[in-house]
Amino acid sequence: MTVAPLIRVQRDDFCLEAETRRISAGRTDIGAIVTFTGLCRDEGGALEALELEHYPGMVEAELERLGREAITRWDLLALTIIHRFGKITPGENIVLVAAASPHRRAAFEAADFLMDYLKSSAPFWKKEHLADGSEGDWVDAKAQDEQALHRWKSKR
Amino acid sequence: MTVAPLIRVQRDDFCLEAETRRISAGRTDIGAIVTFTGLCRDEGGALEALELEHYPGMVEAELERLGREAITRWDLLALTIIHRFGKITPGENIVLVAAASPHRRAAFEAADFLMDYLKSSAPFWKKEHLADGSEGDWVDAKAQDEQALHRWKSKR
Amino acid sequence: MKLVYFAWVRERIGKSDEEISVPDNVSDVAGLLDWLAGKGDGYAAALEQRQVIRVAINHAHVTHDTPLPADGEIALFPPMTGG
Amino acid sequence: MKLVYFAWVRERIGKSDEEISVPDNVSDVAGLLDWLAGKGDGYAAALEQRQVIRVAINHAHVTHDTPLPADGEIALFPPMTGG
Repeated sequence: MTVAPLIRVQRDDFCLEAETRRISAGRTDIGAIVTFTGLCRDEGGALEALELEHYPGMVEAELERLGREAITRWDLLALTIIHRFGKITPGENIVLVAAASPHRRAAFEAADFLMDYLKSSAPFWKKEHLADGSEGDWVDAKAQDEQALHRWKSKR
Repeated sequence: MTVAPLIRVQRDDFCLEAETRRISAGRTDIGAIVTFTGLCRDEGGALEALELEHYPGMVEAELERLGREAITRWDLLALTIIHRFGKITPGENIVLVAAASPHRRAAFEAADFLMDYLKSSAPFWKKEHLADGSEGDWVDAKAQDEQALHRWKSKR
Repeated sequence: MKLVYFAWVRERIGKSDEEISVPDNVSDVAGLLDWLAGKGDGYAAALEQRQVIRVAINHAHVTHDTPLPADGEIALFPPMTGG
Repeated sequence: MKLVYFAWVRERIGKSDEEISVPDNVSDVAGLLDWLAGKGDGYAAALEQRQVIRVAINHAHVTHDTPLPADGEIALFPPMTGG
Protein backbone atom coordinates (compact mmCIF):
# COMPACT_ATOMS: atom_id res chain seq x y z
CA MET A 1 0.00 0.00 0.00
CA THR A 2 1.38 3.36 -0.98
CA VAL A 3 1.26 5.98 1.74
CA ALA A 4 -0.02 9.40 0.68
CA PRO A 5 0.81 12.50 2.71
CA LEU A 6 -2.08 14.40 4.28
CA ILE A 7 -1.54 18.09 3.47
CA ARG A 8 -3.56 20.96 4.91
CA VAL A 9 -3.00 24.71 4.48
CA GLN A 10 -5.46 26.59 6.65
CA ARG A 11 -6.19 29.72 8.63
CA ASP A 12 -7.53 27.80 11.64
CA ASP A 13 -5.54 26.19 14.42
CA PHE A 14 -4.98 22.42 14.50
CA CYS A 15 -5.20 19.86 17.31
CA LEU A 16 -2.16 17.65 17.86
CA GLU A 17 -4.18 14.90 19.53
CA ALA A 18 -6.75 14.80 16.72
CA GLU A 19 -4.00 14.54 14.12
CA THR A 20 -2.08 11.74 15.83
CA ARG A 21 -5.32 9.86 16.51
CA ARG A 22 -6.22 10.16 12.84
CA ILE A 23 -2.86 8.54 12.09
CA SER A 24 -2.95 5.72 14.65
CA ALA A 25 -6.66 4.92 14.95
CA GLY A 26 -7.45 1.27 14.30
CA ARG A 27 -3.92 0.26 13.39
CA THR A 28 -1.39 -1.88 15.20
CA ASP A 29 1.64 -1.60 12.94
CA ILE A 30 2.92 1.82 14.07
CA GLY A 31 5.82 1.77 16.51
CA ALA A 32 6.71 5.47 16.55
CA ILE A 33 5.05 8.82 15.89
CA VAL A 34 7.21 11.95 15.88
CA THR A 35 5.49 15.32 15.81
CA PHE A 36 7.00 18.73 15.29
CA THR A 37 4.94 21.77 16.27
CA GLY A 38 6.26 25.19 15.34
CA LEU A 39 4.91 28.06 17.43
CA CYS A 40 4.98 31.85 17.19
CA ARG A 41 7.42 33.43 19.66
CA ASP A 42 7.08 36.99 20.94
CA GLU A 43 10.81 37.74 20.56
CA GLY A 44 11.16 38.95 24.12
CA GLY A 45 7.92 40.94 24.00
CA ALA A 46 8.74 42.91 20.83
CA LEU A 47 6.34 41.01 18.59
CA GLU A 48 2.56 41.47 18.58
CA ALA A 49 1.81 39.06 15.75
CA LEU A 50 3.11 37.43 12.61
CA GLU A 51 1.23 37.75 9.34
CA LEU A 52 1.84 34.72 7.16
CA GLU A 53 1.40 35.28 3.44
CA HIS A 54 1.29 32.24 1.18
CA TYR A 55 1.01 31.29 -2.47
CA PRO A 56 -2.22 29.28 -2.75
CA GLY A 57 -1.93 26.33 -5.07
CA MET A 58 1.85 26.27 -5.07
CA VAL A 59 2.04 25.73 -1.29
CA GLU A 60 -0.07 22.60 -1.48
CA ALA A 61 1.87 21.31 -4.49
CA GLU A 62 5.22 21.92 -2.80
CA LEU A 63 4.20 20.32 0.52
CA GLU A 64 2.81 17.34 -1.39
CA ARG A 65 6.09 17.02 -3.30
CA LEU A 66 8.16 17.19 -0.08
CA GLY A 67 5.85 14.73 1.66
CA ARG A 68 6.17 12.24 -1.18
CA GLU A 69 9.95 12.60 -1.14
CA ALA A 70 10.02 11.80 2.60
CA ILE A 71 7.81 8.74 2.01
CA THR A 72 10.21 7.56 -0.68
CA ARG A 73 13.27 8.00 1.55
CA TRP A 74 11.93 6.59 4.83
CA ASP A 75 9.71 3.70 5.85
CA LEU A 76 6.65 5.76 6.78
CA LEU A 77 3.16 4.48 7.53
CA ALA A 78 1.57 7.93 7.69
CA LEU A 79 2.56 11.54 7.24
CA THR A 80 0.67 14.75 8.01
CA ILE A 81 1.76 18.31 7.24
CA ILE A 82 -0.41 21.24 8.35
CA HIS A 83 0.66 24.86 7.85
CA ARG A 84 -1.35 27.88 8.92
CA PHE A 85 -1.54 31.27 7.20
CA GLY A 86 -2.94 34.67 8.20
CA LYS A 87 -2.37 36.52 11.46
CA ILE A 88 -0.83 34.41 14.22
CA THR A 89 -0.10 35.73 17.72
CA PRO A 90 2.68 34.63 20.10
CA GLY A 91 2.01 31.26 21.70
CA GLU A 92 -0.10 30.08 18.76
CA ASN A 93 0.73 27.13 16.51
CA ILE A 94 2.13 27.76 13.03
CA VAL A 95 3.04 24.38 11.60
CA LEU A 96 2.67 20.67 12.36
CA VAL A 97 4.55 17.73 10.89
CA ALA A 98 3.63 14.24 12.14
CA ALA A 99 5.47 11.17 10.85
CA ALA A 100 4.59 7.57 11.76
CA SER A 101 6.76 4.54 11.16
CA PRO A 102 7.34 1.04 12.50
CA HIS A 103 10.67 2.34 13.86
CA ARG A 104 11.76 5.47 15.69
CA ARG A 105 14.71 6.48 13.51
CA ALA A 106 12.63 6.79 10.33
CA ALA A 107 9.99 8.87 12.11
CA PHE A 108 12.59 11.24 13.62
CA GLU A 109 14.53 11.68 10.40
CA ALA A 110 11.48 12.23 8.19
CA ALA A 111 10.03 14.92 10.48
CA ASP A 112 13.43 16.62 10.78
CA PHE A 113 13.96 16.50 6.99
CA LEU A 114 10.51 17.94 6.30
CA MET A 115 10.98 20.88 8.65
CA ASP A 116 14.35 21.69 7.07
CA TYR A 117 12.95 21.64 3.53
CA LEU A 118 9.65 23.25 4.33
CA LYS A 119 11.48 26.31 5.71
CA SER A 120 13.35 26.85 2.46
CA SER A 121 10.93 25.73 -0.22
CA ALA A 122 7.32 26.11 0.87
CA PRO A 123 6.06 29.50 -0.37
CA PHE A 124 5.24 31.26 2.92
CA TRP A 125 6.49 34.67 4.03
CA LYS A 126 6.30 36.08 7.52
CA LYS A 127 5.75 39.75 8.25
CA GLU A 128 6.14 41.09 11.77
CA HIS A 129 3.64 43.33 13.55
CA LEU A 130 5.45 44.96 16.44
CA ALA A 131 4.14 45.39 19.98
CA ASP A 132 4.76 49.15 19.84
CA GLY A 133 2.13 49.42 17.09
CA SER A 134 4.57 49.97 14.25
CA GLU A 135 4.63 47.88 11.14
CA GLY A 136 7.58 45.51 11.31
CA ASP A 137 9.68 44.05 8.56
CA TRP A 138 9.44 40.93 6.52
CA VAL A 139 11.36 38.21 8.32
CA ASP A 140 14.68 37.49 6.62
CA ALA A 141 15.46 33.96 5.50
CA LYS A 142 18.29 32.57 7.59
CA ALA A 143 21.50 31.36 5.98
CA GLN A 144 21.52 28.53 8.52
CA ASP A 145 18.22 27.28 7.12
CA GLU A 146 19.81 26.92 3.69
CA GLN A 147 22.83 25.22 5.22
CA ALA A 148 20.60 22.77 7.07
CA LEU A 149 19.62 21.26 3.72
CA HIS A 150 23.13 19.94 3.18
CA ARG A 151 22.62 17.51 6.06
CA TRP A 152 20.25 15.54 3.83
CA LYS A 153 22.35 15.50 0.68
CA SER A 154 25.26 13.46 2.03
CA LYS A 155 22.94 10.85 3.55
CA ARG A 156 21.83 7.70 1.71
CA MET B 1 15.35 29.88 35.47
CA THR B 2 16.47 26.28 35.59
CA VAL B 3 14.23 23.90 33.70
CA ALA B 4 13.31 20.69 35.54
CA PRO B 5 12.14 17.64 33.61
CA LEU B 6 8.62 16.36 34.30
CA ILE B 7 8.89 12.59 34.82
CA ARG B 8 5.95 10.21 35.13
CA VAL B 9 5.98 6.41 35.35
CA GLN B 10 2.45 5.14 35.29
CA ARG B 11 0.10 2.30 34.39
CA ASP B 12 -2.47 4.59 32.74
CA ASP B 13 -2.38 6.01 29.24
CA PHE B 14 -1.35 9.60 28.58
CA CYS B 15 -2.78 12.33 26.36
CA LEU B 16 -0.41 14.00 23.91
CA GLU B 17 -2.51 17.16 23.69
CA ALA B 18 -2.72 17.55 27.47
CA GLU B 19 1.05 17.17 27.79
CA THR B 20 1.95 19.67 25.09
CA ARG B 21 -0.64 22.13 26.44
CA ARG B 22 0.89 21.78 29.89
CA ILE B 23 4.22 22.74 28.30
CA SER B 24 3.07 25.67 26.17
CA ALA B 25 0.17 27.13 28.17
CA GLY B 26 0.61 30.81 28.94
CA ARG B 27 4.07 31.14 27.43
CA THR B 28 5.26 32.90 24.32
CA ASP B 29 8.95 31.95 24.21
CA ILE B 30 8.62 28.44 22.76
CA GLY B 31 9.34 28.12 19.04
CA ALA B 32 9.34 24.34 18.70
CA ILE B 33 7.89 21.30 20.44
CA VAL B 34 9.00 17.85 19.31
CA THR B 35 7.14 14.84 20.65
CA PHE B 36 8.01 11.18 20.32
CA THR B 37 5.29 8.64 21.01
CA GLY B 38 6.27 4.97 21.13
CA LEU B 39 3.44 2.52 20.50
CA CYS B 40 2.97 -1.23 20.90
CA ARG B 41 3.04 -3.06 17.54
CA ASP B 42 1.36 -6.42 16.97
CA GLU B 43 4.32 -7.86 15.03
CA GLY B 44 2.19 -8.88 12.08
CA GLY B 45 -0.57 -10.26 14.29
CA ALA B 46 1.67 -12.54 16.40
CA LEU B 47 1.52 -10.38 19.53
CA GLU B 48 -1.44 -10.17 21.89
CA ALA B 49 0.17 -7.84 24.42
CA LEU B 50 3.40 -6.67 25.98
CA GLU B 51 3.92 -6.86 29.73
CA LEU B 52 6.26 -4.12 30.89
CA GLU B 53 8.13 -4.82 34.11
CA HIS B 54 9.98 -1.94 35.76
CA TYR B 55 12.19 -1.20 38.73
CA PRO B 56 10.25 1.33 40.82
CA GLY B 57 12.43 4.04 42.28
CA MET B 58 15.32 3.45 39.93
CA VAL B 59 13.22 4.17 36.83
CA GLU B 60 12.28 7.61 38.09
CA ALA B 61 15.86 8.34 39.18
CA GLU B 62 17.26 7.26 35.82
CA LEU B 63 14.71 9.22 33.74
CA GLU B 64 15.34 12.27 35.90
CA ARG B 65 19.10 11.89 35.35
CA LEU B 66 18.66 11.55 31.56
CA GLY B 67 16.25 14.48 31.48
CA ARG B 68 18.69 16.71 33.34
CA GLU B 69 21.50 15.68 31.01
CA ALA B 70 19.38 16.68 27.99
CA ILE B 71 18.58 20.04 29.61
CA THR B 72 22.30 20.61 30.17
CA ARG B 73 23.19 19.77 26.57
CA TRP B 74 20.40 21.60 24.74
CA ASP B 75 18.57 24.89 25.11
CA LEU B 76 15.28 23.47 26.38
CA LEU B 77 12.38 25.39 27.89
CA ALA B 78 10.45 22.29 28.98
CA LEU B 79 10.85 18.54 28.93
CA THR B 80 8.36 15.76 29.70
CA ILE B 81 9.05 12.03 29.85
CA ILE B 82 6.19 9.59 30.50
CA HIS B 83 6.67 5.82 30.45
CA ARG B 84 3.93 3.28 31.06
CA PHE B 85 4.26 -0.13 32.72
CA GLY B 86 1.97 -3.16 33.01
CA LYS B 87 0.06 -4.88 30.22
CA ILE B 88 -0.10 -2.91 26.98
CA THR B 89 -1.93 -4.12 23.88
CA PRO B 90 -1.07 -3.39 20.21
CA GLY B 91 -1.98 0.14 19.16
CA GLU B 92 -1.59 1.51 22.70
CA ASN B 93 0.97 4.11 23.76
CA ILE B 94 4.09 3.03 25.66
CA VAL B 95 6.26 6.10 26.02
CA LEU B 96 6.17 9.86 25.42
CA VAL B 97 9.02 12.32 25.22
CA ALA B 98 8.17 15.99 24.61
CA ALA B 99 10.91 18.60 24.29
CA ALA B 100 10.30 22.35 23.89
CA SER B 101 12.87 24.92 22.84
CA PRO B 102 13.11 28.33 21.20
CA HIS B 103 14.60 26.55 18.16
CA ARG B 104 13.76 23.41 16.25
CA ARG B 105 17.18 21.74 16.20
CA ALA B 106 17.50 21.61 20.00
CA ALA B 107 14.00 20.15 20.37
CA PHE B 108 14.65 17.46 17.73
CA GLU B 109 18.06 16.48 19.08
CA ALA B 110 16.98 16.34 22.73
CA ALA B 111 13.97 14.09 21.98
CA ASP B 112 16.11 11.85 19.77
CA PHE B 113 18.88 11.65 22.41
CA LEU B 114 16.41 10.79 25.16
CA MET B 115 14.79 7.97 23.21
CA ASP B 116 18.20 6.48 22.42
CA TYR B 117 19.34 6.56 26.05
CA LEU B 118 16.02 5.62 27.56
CA LYS B 119 16.04 2.37 25.53
CA SER B 120 19.39 1.31 26.95
CA SER B 121 19.38 2.66 30.49
CA ALA B 122 15.86 3.00 31.89
CA PRO B 123 15.07 -0.19 33.84
CA PHE B 124 12.11 -1.57 31.89
CA TRP B 125 11.79 -5.07 30.45
CA LYS B 126 9.23 -6.21 27.90
CA LYS B 127 7.70 -9.68 27.91
CA GLU B 128 5.60 -10.85 24.99
CA HIS B 129 2.18 -12.48 25.28
CA LEU B 130 1.50 -14.24 22.00
CA ALA B 131 -1.77 -14.22 20.06
CA ASP B 132 -1.88 -18.04 20.02
CA GLY B 133 -2.23 -18.01 23.83
CA SER B 134 1.31 -19.16 24.56
CA GLU B 135 3.66 -17.29 26.84
CA GLY B 136 6.21 -15.49 24.74
CA ASP B 137 9.78 -14.59 25.51
CA TRP B 138 11.39 -11.59 27.06
CA VAL B 139 12.22 -9.14 24.30
CA ASP B 140 15.94 -9.11 23.54
CA ALA B 141 17.86 -5.87 23.71
CA LYS B 142 18.99 -4.87 20.23
CA ALA B 143 22.65 -4.35 19.44
CA GLN B 144 21.59 -1.42 17.25
CA ASP B 145 20.15 0.32 20.31
CA GLU B 146 23.57 0.19 22.00
CA GLN B 147 25.22 1.40 18.82
CA ALA B 148 22.80 4.32 18.59
CA LEU B 149 24.38 5.77 21.74
CA HIS B 150 27.64 6.40 19.91
CA ARG B 151 25.88 9.07 17.86
CA TRP B 152 25.81 11.28 20.94
CA LYS B 153 29.36 10.76 22.10
CA SER B 154 31.11 12.33 19.13
CA LYS B 155 28.87 15.40 19.21
CA ARG B 156 29.70 18.55 21.19
CA MET C 1 1.48 35.40 -19.45
CA LYS C 2 0.41 35.99 -15.83
CA LEU C 3 2.86 37.33 -13.28
CA VAL C 4 2.19 37.02 -9.52
CA TYR C 5 4.16 38.71 -6.76
CA PHE C 6 4.51 37.97 -3.05
CA ALA C 7 5.74 39.59 0.18
CA TRP C 8 8.08 42.57 -0.34
CA VAL C 9 8.28 41.97 -4.09
CA ARG C 10 4.50 42.50 -4.18
CA GLU C 11 4.70 45.56 -1.89
CA ARG C 12 7.45 47.28 -3.90
CA ILE C 13 5.84 46.61 -7.28
CA GLY C 14 2.52 47.73 -5.80
CA LYS C 15 0.33 44.97 -7.15
CA SER C 16 -0.16 41.27 -6.52
CA ASP C 17 -0.53 40.14 -10.13
CA GLU C 18 -0.73 41.32 -13.73
CA GLU C 19 -0.99 40.04 -17.29
CA ILE C 20 2.04 40.86 -19.43
CA SER C 21 3.35 40.28 -22.94
CA VAL C 22 7.10 40.06 -23.05
CA PRO C 23 9.18 41.13 -26.06
CA ASP C 24 10.41 38.35 -28.35
CA ASN C 25 14.03 38.83 -27.29
CA VAL C 26 13.22 37.95 -23.63
CA SER C 27 13.66 34.19 -23.55
CA ASP C 28 14.50 33.13 -20.00
CA VAL C 29 13.80 34.05 -16.36
CA ALA C 30 16.91 36.24 -16.05
CA GLY C 31 15.85 38.13 -19.17
CA LEU C 32 12.36 38.60 -17.76
CA LEU C 33 13.75 40.07 -14.51
CA ASP C 34 15.98 42.48 -16.46
CA TRP C 35 13.09 43.59 -18.64
CA LEU C 36 10.71 44.01 -15.65
CA ALA C 37 13.29 46.06 -13.72
CA GLY C 38 13.11 48.65 -16.50
CA LYS C 39 9.33 49.04 -16.25
CA GLY C 40 9.42 51.61 -13.43
CA ASP C 41 10.73 52.56 -10.01
CA GLY C 42 8.66 50.00 -8.09
CA TYR C 43 9.91 47.21 -10.31
CA ALA C 44 13.49 48.47 -10.05
CA ALA C 45 13.26 48.55 -6.24
CA ALA C 46 11.70 45.09 -6.08
CA LEU C 47 14.32 43.58 -8.37
CA GLU C 48 17.33 45.54 -7.14
CA GLN C 49 19.06 42.50 -5.66
CA ARG C 50 18.29 40.29 -8.60
CA GLN C 51 20.10 37.22 -7.23
CA VAL C 52 17.84 36.85 -4.15
CA ILE C 53 14.61 36.80 -6.16
CA ARG C 54 13.07 33.34 -6.27
CA VAL C 55 10.96 32.31 -9.24
CA ALA C 56 8.31 29.65 -9.79
CA ILE C 57 6.75 28.70 -13.12
CA ASN C 58 3.36 27.05 -12.86
CA HIS C 59 3.87 26.36 -9.13
CA ALA C 60 7.33 24.77 -9.45
CA HIS C 61 10.59 26.38 -8.34
CA VAL C 62 12.94 27.25 -11.22
CA THR C 63 16.41 28.76 -11.59
CA HIS C 64 17.10 32.04 -13.37
CA ASP C 65 18.45 30.29 -16.47
CA THR C 66 15.14 28.50 -17.10
CA PRO C 67 13.49 29.30 -20.49
CA LEU C 68 10.15 31.09 -20.25
CA PRO C 69 7.11 28.92 -20.97
CA ALA C 70 4.79 29.71 -23.88
CA ASP C 71 2.03 30.37 -21.40
CA GLY C 72 1.23 30.04 -17.71
CA GLU C 73 1.86 31.67 -14.34
CA ILE C 74 5.22 33.04 -13.27
CA ALA C 75 5.70 33.97 -9.61
CA LEU C 76 8.40 36.26 -8.21
CA PHE C 77 9.08 36.32 -4.47
CA PRO C 78 11.75 36.69 -1.76
CA PRO C 79 13.38 33.70 -0.06
CA MET C 80 10.68 31.81 1.83
CA THR C 81 10.28 31.99 5.61
CA GLY C 82 7.65 29.39 6.45
CA GLY C 83 7.84 26.76 9.13
CA MET D 1 22.33 -6.40 51.98
CA LYS D 2 19.18 -6.55 49.83
CA LEU D 3 19.24 -8.14 46.40
CA VAL D 4 16.46 -7.47 43.87
CA TYR D 5 15.96 -9.30 40.57
CA PHE D 6 14.05 -8.40 37.43
CA ALA D 7 12.73 -10.02 34.23
CA TRP D 8 14.31 -13.38 33.36
CA VAL D 9 16.89 -13.07 36.15
CA ARG D 10 13.95 -12.94 38.59
CA GLU D 11 12.15 -15.83 36.87
CA ARG D 12 15.19 -18.12 36.85
CA ILE D 13 16.18 -17.40 40.44
CA GLY D 14 12.53 -17.85 41.41
CA LYS D 15 12.15 -14.81 43.66
CA SER D 16 12.06 -11.04 43.22
CA ASP D 17 14.21 -10.08 46.22
CA GLU D 18 16.07 -11.44 49.24
CA GLU D 19 18.30 -10.35 52.10
CA ILE D 20 21.79 -11.82 51.96
CA SER D 21 25.07 -11.71 53.86
CA VAL D 22 28.05 -12.15 51.58
CA PRO D 23 31.31 -13.77 52.74
CA ASP D 24 34.16 -11.40 53.58
CA ASN D 25 36.19 -12.44 50.54
CA VAL D 26 33.47 -11.21 48.15
CA SER D 27 34.40 -7.58 47.56
CA ASP D 28 33.06 -6.47 44.18
CA VAL D 29 30.10 -7.00 41.84
CA ALA D 30 31.91 -9.70 39.80
CA GLY D 31 32.70 -11.58 43.03
CA LEU D 32 29.06 -11.31 44.11
CA LEU D 33 27.87 -12.80 40.80
CA ASP D 34 30.36 -15.69 41.09
CA TRP D 35 29.29 -16.40 44.64
CA LEU D 36 25.56 -16.22 43.82
CA ALA D 37 25.97 -18.57 40.84
CA GLY D 38 27.11 -21.26 43.27
CA LYS D 39 23.97 -20.96 45.43
CA GLY D 40 21.86 -23.34 43.33
CA ASP D 41 20.56 -24.30 39.89
CA GLY D 42 18.25 -21.28 39.55
CA TYR D 43 21.07 -18.87 40.32
CA ALA D 44 23.43 -20.75 37.99
CA ALA D 45 20.86 -20.54 35.15
CA ALA D 46 20.19 -16.85 35.77
CA LEU D 47 23.88 -15.97 35.85
CA GLU D 48 25.09 -18.37 33.15
CA GLN D 49 26.03 -15.58 30.74
CA ARG D 50 27.65 -13.44 33.37
CA GLN D 51 28.71 -10.65 30.99
CA VAL D 52 25.14 -9.71 29.95
CA ILE D 53 23.92 -9.22 33.53
CA ARG D 54 23.41 -5.55 34.36
CA VAL D 55 23.82 -4.36 37.91
CA ALA D 56 22.60 -1.32 39.83
CA ILE D 57 23.64 -0.32 43.35
CA ASN D 58 21.16 1.91 45.16
CA HIS D 59 19.38 2.73 41.87
CA ALA D 60 22.50 3.67 39.88
CA HIS D 61 24.04 1.60 37.07
CA VAL D 62 27.47 0.15 37.93
CA THR D 63 30.08 -1.97 36.17
CA HIS D 64 31.13 -5.44 37.34
CA ASP D 65 34.39 -4.14 38.82
CA THR D 66 32.56 -1.84 41.25
CA PRO D 67 33.25 -2.55 44.96
CA LEU D 68 30.24 -3.71 46.96
CA PRO D 69 28.73 -1.08 49.28
CA ALA D 70 28.64 -1.63 53.05
CA ASP D 71 24.87 -1.66 52.85
CA GLY D 72 22.02 -0.95 50.44
CA GLU D 73 20.13 -2.47 47.51
CA ILE D 74 21.80 -4.31 44.66
CA ALA D 75 19.72 -5.08 41.57
CA LEU D 76 20.54 -7.73 38.94
CA PHE D 77 18.73 -7.67 35.62
CA PRO D 78 19.04 -8.35 31.88
CA PRO D 79 19.75 -5.59 29.35
CA MET D 80 16.84 -3.14 29.40
CA THR D 81 14.16 -3.03 26.71
CA GLY D 82 12.08 0.04 27.50
CA GLY D 83 11.03 2.78 25.12
